Amino acid sequence: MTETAIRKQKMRAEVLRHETLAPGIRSLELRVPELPSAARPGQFVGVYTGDGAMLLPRPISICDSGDEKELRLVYRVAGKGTAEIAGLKAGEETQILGILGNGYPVEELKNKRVLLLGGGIGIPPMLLLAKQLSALNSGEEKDQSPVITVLGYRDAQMFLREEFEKYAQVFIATEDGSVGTKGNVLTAVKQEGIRADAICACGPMPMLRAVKAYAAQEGIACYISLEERMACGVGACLGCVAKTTREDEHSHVKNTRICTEGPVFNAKYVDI
Amino acid sequence: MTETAIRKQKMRAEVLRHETLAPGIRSLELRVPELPSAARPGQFVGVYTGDGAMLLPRPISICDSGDEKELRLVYRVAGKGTAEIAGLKAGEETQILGILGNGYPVEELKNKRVLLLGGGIGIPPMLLLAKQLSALNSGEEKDQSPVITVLGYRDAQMFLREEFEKYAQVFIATEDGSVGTKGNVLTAVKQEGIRADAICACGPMPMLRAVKAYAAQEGIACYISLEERMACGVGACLGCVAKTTREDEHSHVKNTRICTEGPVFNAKYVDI
Amino acid sequence: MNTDKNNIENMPDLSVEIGGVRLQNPVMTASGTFGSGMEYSDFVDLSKLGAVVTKGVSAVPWEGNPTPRVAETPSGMLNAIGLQNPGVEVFCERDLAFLSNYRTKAAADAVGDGPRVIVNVCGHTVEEYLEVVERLSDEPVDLLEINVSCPNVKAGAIQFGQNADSLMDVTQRIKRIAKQPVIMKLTPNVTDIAEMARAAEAGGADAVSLINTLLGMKIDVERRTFVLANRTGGLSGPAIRPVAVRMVYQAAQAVKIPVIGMGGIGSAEDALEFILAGATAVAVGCMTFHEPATAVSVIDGMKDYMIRHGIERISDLTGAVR
Amino acid sequence: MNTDKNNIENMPDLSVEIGGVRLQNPVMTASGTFGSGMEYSDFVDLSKLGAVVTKGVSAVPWEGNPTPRVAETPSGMLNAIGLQNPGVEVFCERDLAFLSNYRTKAAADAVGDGPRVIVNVCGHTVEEYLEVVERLSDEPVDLLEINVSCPNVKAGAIQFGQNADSLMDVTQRIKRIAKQPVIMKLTPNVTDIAEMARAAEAGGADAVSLINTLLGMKIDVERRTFVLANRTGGLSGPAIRPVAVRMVYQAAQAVKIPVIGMGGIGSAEDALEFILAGATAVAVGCMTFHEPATAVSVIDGMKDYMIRHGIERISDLTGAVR
Ligand SMILES: Cc1cc2nc3c(=O)[nH]c(=O)nc-3n(C[C@H](O)[C@H](O)[C@H](O)COP(=O)(O)OP(=O)(O)OC[C@H]3O[C@@H](n4cnc5c(N)ncnc54)[C@H](O)[C@@H]3O)c2cc1C
Ligand SMILES: Cc1cc2nc3c(=O)[nH]c(=O)nc-3n(C[C@H](O)[C@H](O)[C@H](O)COP(=O)(O)OP(=O)(O)OC[C@H]3O[C@@H](n4cnc5c(N)ncnc54)[C@H](O)[C@@H]3O)c2cc1C
Ligand SMILES: Cc1cc2nc3c(=O)[nH]c(=O)nc-3n(C[C@H](O)[C@H](O)[C@H](O)COP(=O)(O)O)c2cc1C
Ligand SMILES: Cc1cc2nc3c(=O)[nH]c(=O)nc-3n(C[C@H](O)[C@H](O)[C@H](O)COP(=O)(O)O)c2cc1C
Ligand code: FES
Ligand code: FES
Repeated sequence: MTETAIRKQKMRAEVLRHETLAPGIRSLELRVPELPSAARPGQFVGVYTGDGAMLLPRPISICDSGDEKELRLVYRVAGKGTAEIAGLKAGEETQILGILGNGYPVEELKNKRVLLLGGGIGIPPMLLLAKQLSALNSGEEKDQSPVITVLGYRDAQMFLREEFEKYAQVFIATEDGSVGTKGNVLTAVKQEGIRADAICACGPMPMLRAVKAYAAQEGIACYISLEERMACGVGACLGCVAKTTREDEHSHVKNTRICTEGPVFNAKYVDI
Repeated sequence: MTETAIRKQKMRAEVLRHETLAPGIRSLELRVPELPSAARPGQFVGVYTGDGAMLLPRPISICDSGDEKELRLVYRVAGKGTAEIAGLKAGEETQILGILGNGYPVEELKNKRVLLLGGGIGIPPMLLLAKQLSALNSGEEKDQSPVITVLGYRDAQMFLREEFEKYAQVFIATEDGSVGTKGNVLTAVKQEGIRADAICACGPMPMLRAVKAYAAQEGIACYISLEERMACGVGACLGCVAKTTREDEHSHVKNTRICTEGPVFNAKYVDI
Repeated sequence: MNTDKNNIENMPDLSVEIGGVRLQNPVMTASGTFGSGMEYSDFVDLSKLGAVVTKGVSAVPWEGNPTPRVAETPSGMLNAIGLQNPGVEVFCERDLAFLSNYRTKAAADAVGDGPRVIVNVCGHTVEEYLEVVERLSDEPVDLLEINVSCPNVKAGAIQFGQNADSLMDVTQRIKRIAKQPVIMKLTPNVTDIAEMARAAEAGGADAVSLINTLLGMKIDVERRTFVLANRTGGLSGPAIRPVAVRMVYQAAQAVKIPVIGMGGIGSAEDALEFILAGATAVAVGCMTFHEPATAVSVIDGMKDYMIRHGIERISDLTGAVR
Repeated sequence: MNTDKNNIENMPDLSVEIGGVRLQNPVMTASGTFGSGMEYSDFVDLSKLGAVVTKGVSAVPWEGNPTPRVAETPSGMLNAIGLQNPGVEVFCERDLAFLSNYRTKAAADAVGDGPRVIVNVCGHTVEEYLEVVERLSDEPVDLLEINVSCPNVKAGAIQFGQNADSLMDVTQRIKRIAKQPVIMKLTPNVTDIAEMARAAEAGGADAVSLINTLLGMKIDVERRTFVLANRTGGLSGPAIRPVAVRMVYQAAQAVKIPVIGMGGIGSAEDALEFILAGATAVAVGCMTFHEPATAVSVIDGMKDYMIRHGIERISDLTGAVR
């Protein structure tokens, strides 16, 4: 075995920009000189904190990926690790592990009428997906099959909304009804009578369960991104499994690794 | 008991300047808004690292103390903690515990011919001592009883030398003989025929043992600053004891707390 | 509902009872990390604490171990102090006198109970424990904590705590003569902590406290020596908190007497982990070295938590997660 | 002197021997933290390792525990994977086949021994262990590591490792049928680790490895639940290193067979602590999650240390601090 086999590593990343989008929601733009490959929507990286007491990388989805090895992550300050990460300043360095996970099946979705559903902190990964789908769809289909996005927020403290409007038709749902439909993303889908050939969703578990049920009922393809506590992020520790509806190739039991076989799954094969 | 009883605390400190004086030797100037009192030479502070895995404060002597609640620490990058501290930049904040320990008996040394011996990283605390002694000694005595300092370095990579020259007559000893006397501080004392009424010393243990023996032989007062691993820094954990030649007031065994009864001791009462 | 909430905001009830003694709140200092309170009285208002637990006290002065006695480890520290102490006589005259002032003053000012005084007792033999316990009979001491778990003293001590039979025996003999309620302090260096807690209960203990330190070692690879002169030392700090919480949970499931939990507590959240796992009270140990005001901020944070979650009595949270 | 130094610089001898098997260097991966090597082969060159130790393998596929299975703790982590694995059949076909490539390749390229393959074996009953051991007899496996110390599986397993008699018994029964040398993996959740090491030796073990994880627990105080679905989990990482070094020291003093040390190793310095305390080899566990290249940098750092200190054979350092 030679060094050439090494395709992934823990990488240095330079902070280009770091700003607050809404209360507790931060946008972190990184330049990653050794980025091994282009990012697919739905993939994630592990972000390390600078604190020696916190060993594990924090899984954060890729929200956007520009040229020149740039990555953008949008995250919620949820606990100690993200609070530590939130203190990074432009010009400083951090370390990330990646790129991890599989991502949404963008090629399969080409020229389909795709509905993107993002709830809360599940919104960020949808941005790169909207961008790539929109770029992929060619002239005519673009108008006939626009990328439709429904974004669900708690209240009027929205984030990333304008950026979605560049690539997609955008609907809003808020829990308190202050903007758009009062309710969750599915309330908006039903109220607006949105129809699609496929759904891609990311958000809290109750939303994903409802979306899975809705897609099954409508008989359309549905891809959802799952979350679980992770240790290694690369498939080695078996920390992050999801129950599957059939025995999978790797585990030979009905458990699949979210960090490796996921985080994006065809909803019908996971038991959530 | 009321809040007024609280006289010490863990304090915020702002980094004013942080620079390298010699390879591995850093000078850290801090502004400490809540500094409880003026610093005495030989006293120290506990410096915390920003890393959550390192719980204990690093004891560092006060090298200088200006007006307006400023402290200067000069330290050697010795391990993980000091390496972390070395990364602090001007404008950033850190936390310190203090002011800790007793310090040299400056008042008792007034108008005496005092010899200050600093070896290696034992040099920094001698600076504030030289400054205060020099300020204390009045006109005539100042000339008759100058503060004499012998600084011992490994080689020509010296630090703080010029600053001592403001307050004291300075002799140099280097282990490799590249500057001043070849040997240690005592070699220089003997070679230069320096005589004094009292000695104040700080440096590695072999040097302190030799200085203690020399002072005993010469029959002069001798104050030495001891080092030991510390946990609390305030006298509570009994981690940092030194053997004494008599039972001390606090322990009722022949152990005395370096952080509280010291770090400066009359050499004749400690068993080193 | 609103009035309820207001009541709680005015004063959530933090008081707890151990061996019939009421503590104004469940937060103590862990033995050996707070001297006898004197040293930290410059930093924190002792009268706010639930109790001050003193450094271990023996019948005669103990020298302790040679230095180095402490070493830092990842998110923790090792210590091998070896129970240095001036002996029970000096302790009564000086340290107890100092602590009593806080009780007298609290009573006079009618500001609450003031901190309870818990004396940690150590010895090489059962007889030595008994001597200290007897000497403290008529002193202003609220509770006794018997350290049968110090890993840093060669003879005796920890062996009592690593064998259920001898633990029960020493507990019984102490209980027979003790005037104050007795807390047995357990070592985590055992296969089955529940068995030890049961042995203490069977011996008549009024409470158990745990955990003492985990036996550890650090080696200086550059000098090729042990870092501690004693070779081994006791590991404490946040590093061991998950072990401590687990053991408190297991002990609380095993006995009916109150459990006092400790091991790496640095915040109210940490302390609540122990209480939810089954502890009636908690102690802050070496995190005081990291931040002298830790114990006080644990109390304040606990109060905030209770208000936020609408909890009237802290004792309602004891063992609430099962 | 100069020539000596040059020799060392050219190649300090890192090789060690365990149960008659020569390892090119003393650094392995700890079971369960490296899959079967496949996952990390994107990150590190497996052929540099002393050995790859696989995730625990049982006779039939195991589902493992419900999630959450992992939680971070100060300078450590808890896991309660519950030994999920696809069973020994799939393991032989897929994982062993993958690992064998490295041996074949190393031999072909004549670049050294390549990594040894150590299979970690688990079971609920002695019979289940025996079944796996038997199945592996003719597979390309260099050594067996018997996990009698997993704290996360309800039935059996750890109980073998917490009782000296049953540990000796299971060791004997495995040794009777094993074709490969046998390493017994010990749990730290015992009162006396030396006794356990002696029991394994008495049962005929070729080596012991330690420590497996310390049983721990974490509680989510906001939700008032256990963080892990399994309630308790195994604590690993730098947090436990002082406990692990101490136990390796005690075990090495107690037995003549080689000791493999692990627990929180993240650097060459950490690894050398274990070796100086008495370990013949070491394993890197969850620090690989922090930095996938940890094991390789431990090897490199060890080499540097040997050159710097003029040490020809790493085995000269085993137990050098006493
Ligand atoms: C595949 C994937 C993609 C994600 N993408 C995003 C994203 O784009 N933006 C975003 O804000 N969040 C995202 N999350 C959630 C994010 O990982 C957690 O909010 C974060 O790890 C919390 O870390 P903390 O240290 O602040 O919280 P703490 O609670 O202090 O963390 C303690 C430990 O638990 C883990 N943890 C806590 N919450 C979660 C969680 N919800 N999921 C997984 N691990 C958790 C942490 O990683 C850490 O190991 C994603 C999670 C996964 C699994
Ligand atoms: C009263 C006193 C005054 C001091 N003044 C100075 C000074 O002015 N300048 C200076 O450079 N150094 C001074 N030292 C030494 C300084 O404290 C250590 O060099 C420093 O703690 C090393 O920390 P580290 O994390 O880099 O090393 P590490 O070896 O990683 O530290 C590990 C642990 O050991 C402790 N430790 C390591 N070496 C020492 C030591 N020599 N003395 C005490 N504790 C140690 C650390 O504080 C820490 O808790 C003083 C020590 C004492 C006791
Ligand atoms: C420096 C030090 C000294 C200690 N001395 C004693 C003691 O005298 N008696 C005792 O029962 N426990 C002693 N302990 C143990 C603590 O009381 C406590 O049980 C342990 O440190 C775990 O708590 P922590 O992690 O919060 O420190 C000592 C601990 C430390 C760190
Ligand atoms: C996620 C995880 C899974 C583990 N699985 C196993 C296992 O299957 N078999 C085993 O013997 N030990 C297992 N262990 C224990 C490790 O091999 C090792 O003994 C322990 O983690 C201490 O080393 P560390 O602190 O370097 O991680 C596991 C540890 C972790 C963190
Ligand atoms: S996080 Fe380790 S397998 Fe997914
Ligand atoms: S460091 Fe605690 S008594 Fe000195």
